[in-house]
Amino acid sequence: MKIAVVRFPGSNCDQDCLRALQDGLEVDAEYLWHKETSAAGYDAIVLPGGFSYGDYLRCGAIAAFSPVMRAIIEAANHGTPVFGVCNGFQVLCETGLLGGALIRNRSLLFLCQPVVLKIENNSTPFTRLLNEKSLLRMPIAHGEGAFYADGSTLAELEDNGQVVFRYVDEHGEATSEANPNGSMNNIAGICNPAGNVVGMMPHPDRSWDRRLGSEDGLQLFKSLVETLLSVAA
Amino acid sequence: MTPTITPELVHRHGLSEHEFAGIKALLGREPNFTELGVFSVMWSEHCSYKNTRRELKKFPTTGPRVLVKAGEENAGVIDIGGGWAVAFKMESHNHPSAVEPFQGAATGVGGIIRDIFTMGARPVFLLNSLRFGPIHDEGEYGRKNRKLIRGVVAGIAHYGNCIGVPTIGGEVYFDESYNGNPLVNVFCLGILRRTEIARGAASGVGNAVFYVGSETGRDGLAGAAFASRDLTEESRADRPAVQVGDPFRGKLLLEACLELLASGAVAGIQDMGAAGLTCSTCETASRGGTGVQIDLALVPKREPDMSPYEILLSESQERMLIIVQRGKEEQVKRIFEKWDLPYSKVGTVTNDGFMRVLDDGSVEVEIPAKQLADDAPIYEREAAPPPAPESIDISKLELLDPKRSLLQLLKHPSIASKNWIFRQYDHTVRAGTVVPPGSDAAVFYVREANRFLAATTDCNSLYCCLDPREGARIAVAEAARNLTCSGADPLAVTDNLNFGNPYKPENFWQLREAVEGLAEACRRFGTPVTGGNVSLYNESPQGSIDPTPTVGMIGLIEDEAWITRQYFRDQGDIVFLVGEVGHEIGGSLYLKAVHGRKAGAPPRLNFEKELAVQQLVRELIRTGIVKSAHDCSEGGLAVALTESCISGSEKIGATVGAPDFQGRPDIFLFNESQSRIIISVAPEAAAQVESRAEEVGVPLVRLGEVGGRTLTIDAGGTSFVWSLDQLHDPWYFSIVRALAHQDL
Amino acid sequence: MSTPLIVFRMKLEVLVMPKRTVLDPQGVAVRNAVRELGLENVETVRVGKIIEIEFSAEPDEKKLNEICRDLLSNEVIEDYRVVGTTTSFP
Amino acid sequence: MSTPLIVFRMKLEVLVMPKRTVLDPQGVAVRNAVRELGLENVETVRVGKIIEIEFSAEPDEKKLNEICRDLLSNEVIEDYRVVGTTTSFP
Ligand SMILES: Nc1ncnc2c1ncn2[C@@H]1O[C@H](COP(=O)(O)OP(=O)(O)O)[C@@H](O)[C@H]1O
Ligand SMILES: [Mg+2]
Repeated sequence: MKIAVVRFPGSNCDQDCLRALQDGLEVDAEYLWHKETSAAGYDAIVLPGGFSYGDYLRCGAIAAFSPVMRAIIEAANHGTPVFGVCNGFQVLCETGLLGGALIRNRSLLFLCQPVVLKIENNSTPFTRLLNEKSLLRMPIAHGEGAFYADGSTLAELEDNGQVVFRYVDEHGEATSEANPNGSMNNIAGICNPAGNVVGMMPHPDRSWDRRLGSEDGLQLFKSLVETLLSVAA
Repeated sequence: MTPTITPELVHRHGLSEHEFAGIKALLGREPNFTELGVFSVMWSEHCSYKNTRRELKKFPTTGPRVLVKAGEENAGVIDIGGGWAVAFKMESHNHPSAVEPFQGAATGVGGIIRDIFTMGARPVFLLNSLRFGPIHDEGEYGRKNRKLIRGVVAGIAHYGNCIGVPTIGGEVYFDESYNGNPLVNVFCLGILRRTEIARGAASGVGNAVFYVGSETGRDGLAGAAFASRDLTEESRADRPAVQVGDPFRGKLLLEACLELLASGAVAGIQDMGAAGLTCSTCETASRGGTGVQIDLALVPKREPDMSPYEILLSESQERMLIIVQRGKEEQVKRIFEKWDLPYSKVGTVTNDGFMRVLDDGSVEVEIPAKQLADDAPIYEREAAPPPAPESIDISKLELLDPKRSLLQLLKHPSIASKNWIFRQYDHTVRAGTVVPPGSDAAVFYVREANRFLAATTDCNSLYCCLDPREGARIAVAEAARNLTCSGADPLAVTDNLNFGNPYKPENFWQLREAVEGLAEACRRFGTPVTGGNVSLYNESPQGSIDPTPTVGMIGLIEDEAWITRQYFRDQGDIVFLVGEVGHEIGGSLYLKAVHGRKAGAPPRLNFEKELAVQQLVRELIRTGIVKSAHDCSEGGLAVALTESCISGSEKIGATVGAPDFQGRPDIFLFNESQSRIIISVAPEAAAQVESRAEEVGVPLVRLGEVGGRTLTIDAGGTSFVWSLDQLHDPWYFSIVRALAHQDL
Repeated sequence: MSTPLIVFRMKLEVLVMPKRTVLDPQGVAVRNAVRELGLENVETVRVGKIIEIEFSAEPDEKKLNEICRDLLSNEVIEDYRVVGTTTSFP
Repeated sequence: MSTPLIVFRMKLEVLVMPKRTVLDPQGVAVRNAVRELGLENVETVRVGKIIEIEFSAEPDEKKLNEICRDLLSNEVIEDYRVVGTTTSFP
């Protein structure tokens, strides 16, 4: 089993993702350079956070056209699990692999703080070890993380169960106070209709180690590994 | 058309007649216009420290852990054990931030990060130390200050967040003396293997000199000279084109340089900071004992028709000079290309000791590099103490309602929560932040080295204004105390000396007093100064800023279990004050914020007492019994207790008092006597604390108990009760509310 | 049938652009991306802002200029221009 | 006297605006600030982008449109228009 962590120019959570996989789970993972034209040989692909191309123009917009993304889109369409975290989520939306878009936070400020997430869909490769409605704690760190979709896209996401994570309070309620950035329906992460492509704004790659105050993020990477093992078996 | 050299032109370059004579003697001829520009930046205060070098020599710079000393390279390097070392340094960007707060602060962050990776270290975290004028005022300055703080914070966030180095701590103070002249000091620490320190020397005659990074434009022309003048309305008008930071390029440059250094192809490396190409060429040659020859025609440029003068003095950001081992050029080019960075071979290392700059083949500049870089004239400025501050007669001080006074103090932005600021900084990237902003010191797990580091910046400039020597000593003590409270052993210091115009004798006196105070304290704490920065000419229309010798200190936490935070944790825990109740009210924030007086003698620091208190707290932490530790600083005991109650993720009350105290309650609550730490321990551990304190002869006061939904303090017989919400609201929202509404 | 209410609406656009002498890192990144995508003849790109403002009554011109200079743009690094609306976004 | 070199330069501006249906928090913030500063008659503000592009040769129109649609704007949240240059920034 081998997992790729893509490096775009300006990615800055590439190392955090790689370590979550290598140190947190001891699985085989390596960087995949943005200029590569093939994603063959990888069982799953992680698009890390950061500021690909400086977030210039729009977050993720320029990275969406990089050579490696063409290969990843094809792999995703063939069912390879693809996981976009933060900037990686923005890239996935820009490529159209995921619906909607991420716009400026309601406060107009970059926000770095812990959040509570509720699992709304535990059938994706990244959430299958978790119980539906269970709560996870991890940080966000973004300036443009407000999820937006037009009415029909939003309805479709909700109806198909494509909302994977929602911002909630301590009691699991999706209140407006628990919504850090103004995301529609408190959406923190979604998947494609097939469920193999998942994007989320919060950072599991910063909550996989006890020292960081939460290990909840590790559950998502563990789920992926579990999924890959069960496919292989 | 190059201008002819006239006395007027020399003067406009900030060079004295005497200095110009020195230049002619050194060259054996008149300099041309470009050379005059080169001398003017290299011999500016900013690059040469001509007015402060003598003073800086007073710092202790050696120690068993020091691998690279202050002044040797771009940043000092300290051994942290296990084969690992850290490079760290603080630098100011005050003047650029006054003119354009966003870009000024952003390029400050970019600059200090380059200083660190130039050493071969991977930058792992940032701190920032900021000063602004008041932000709650209605008037002209209030608006300006709000605009400045919004811009500065956004600028630091912009660069740090984008390049992916977490900003994990810092400090912010507000005082009228910074109206229109904010201080923006940024600190960066990087990690490297102790055997892999990179050097900024042009070694190996015949080696190629490469330029890599952004194209050179007309930005920040002669910014070093700009930083070496008073900031006046006129200087704002004739300011250089503003430097714009590009953290994206900065990130590519960082990764490319670290990859390059790991490849073994680099003989020397130097960032282009202040005085750009000029400084980097002559400094590398000087360090290498060699010469450097470059041709400006080969320099990548952003704008057409730039003159040699402009190219050499440009301060465009995100550029590096790299001396490449012979035969490794192709390897180096491949790495630059991989990272999509513009680069060019611009010259070679020579053996004649000259900095020689050609303009498309013809010699434009020819100056002995060593003399240019290191032999700027050195001055001893006149020093004279300012009038002594007004003294305080406590018996004449009106006794105001202490209950209200505490709320007023909590609302003062120097004390209020800085959440509006640090939420904008990515402090969790790199997955190493163990104690985020909001406790006494930040704690970071350096995964590469499997080490926990603590870091803090400190300076109470109110004390320094009233007594710069005492204020400086306290700045060091407080930094060490913050580290101690988080469970660390202090290791080393970087400092940033922010002062007014050194030609004013009282400013120079303040600087000297402060340096001597820092030096003495660093000796006493065994924390050598490994580098720093000087920023002079910090003047606003109302006069010089308060002297601000900012201290950045790092410490090491040997065992993860020792990591300690400032907030109370469990109901029923016993609260102790390690140290005495204290009485000194001079220079306190209480006097300033509540009584409107900046007066009195600041508290006195007694080193023996301070060291004993810190030693005891570190020792208790290591026995595993200490649940929280918090130092008493601005606002005294009452503010420290409040913070222990409300700064954690869960608020918890306390009931405390000192039965033996007799006197005014405001003195009890708000005095700022030094050498005091509040700790909490489980009830069963209380006796151990008491007996150990007695054994080592450290005064200890059993203050009371954690628990409940109020903070209740008995101050000399009168009891004061605040609900936790009542305390939390002004403290948490003061800065948020001041800045929530956009104004001009 | 009711007569339609006539509502005064005036639309202005404030165009803000980084000064030519100032580095525009965003412009550089966009230029490189556009070239990669096949428009090799792109020489320079600059990225600025449009602020579209609708008024319900004629604004005070002096005030408007002040706001453009101090709030909507940053004279240290940007130039601005006010134009009657030239675009017709929905 | 040498004849001046004639250099082909063509300037386009791509104007990108958030769709009316998309919440534009920046527009709202600017509107509030402008009102507070004394232009009370401001009804709505939207903040968009101008991308000024200079070509050294006529660009391929199809390609250009593709790039405007796919890279320079995001049709989920934005509308765009290409105009010959209308502004005259230095
Ligand atoms: N306040 C100070 N204390 C100790 N060393 C200092 C201080 N200020 C400057 N230095 C040292 O002087 C040297 C040159 O200053 P530096 O700030 O590196 O110049 P540059 O801005 O060109 O990088 C550095 O090694 C720096 O650490
Ligand atoms: Mg330097």
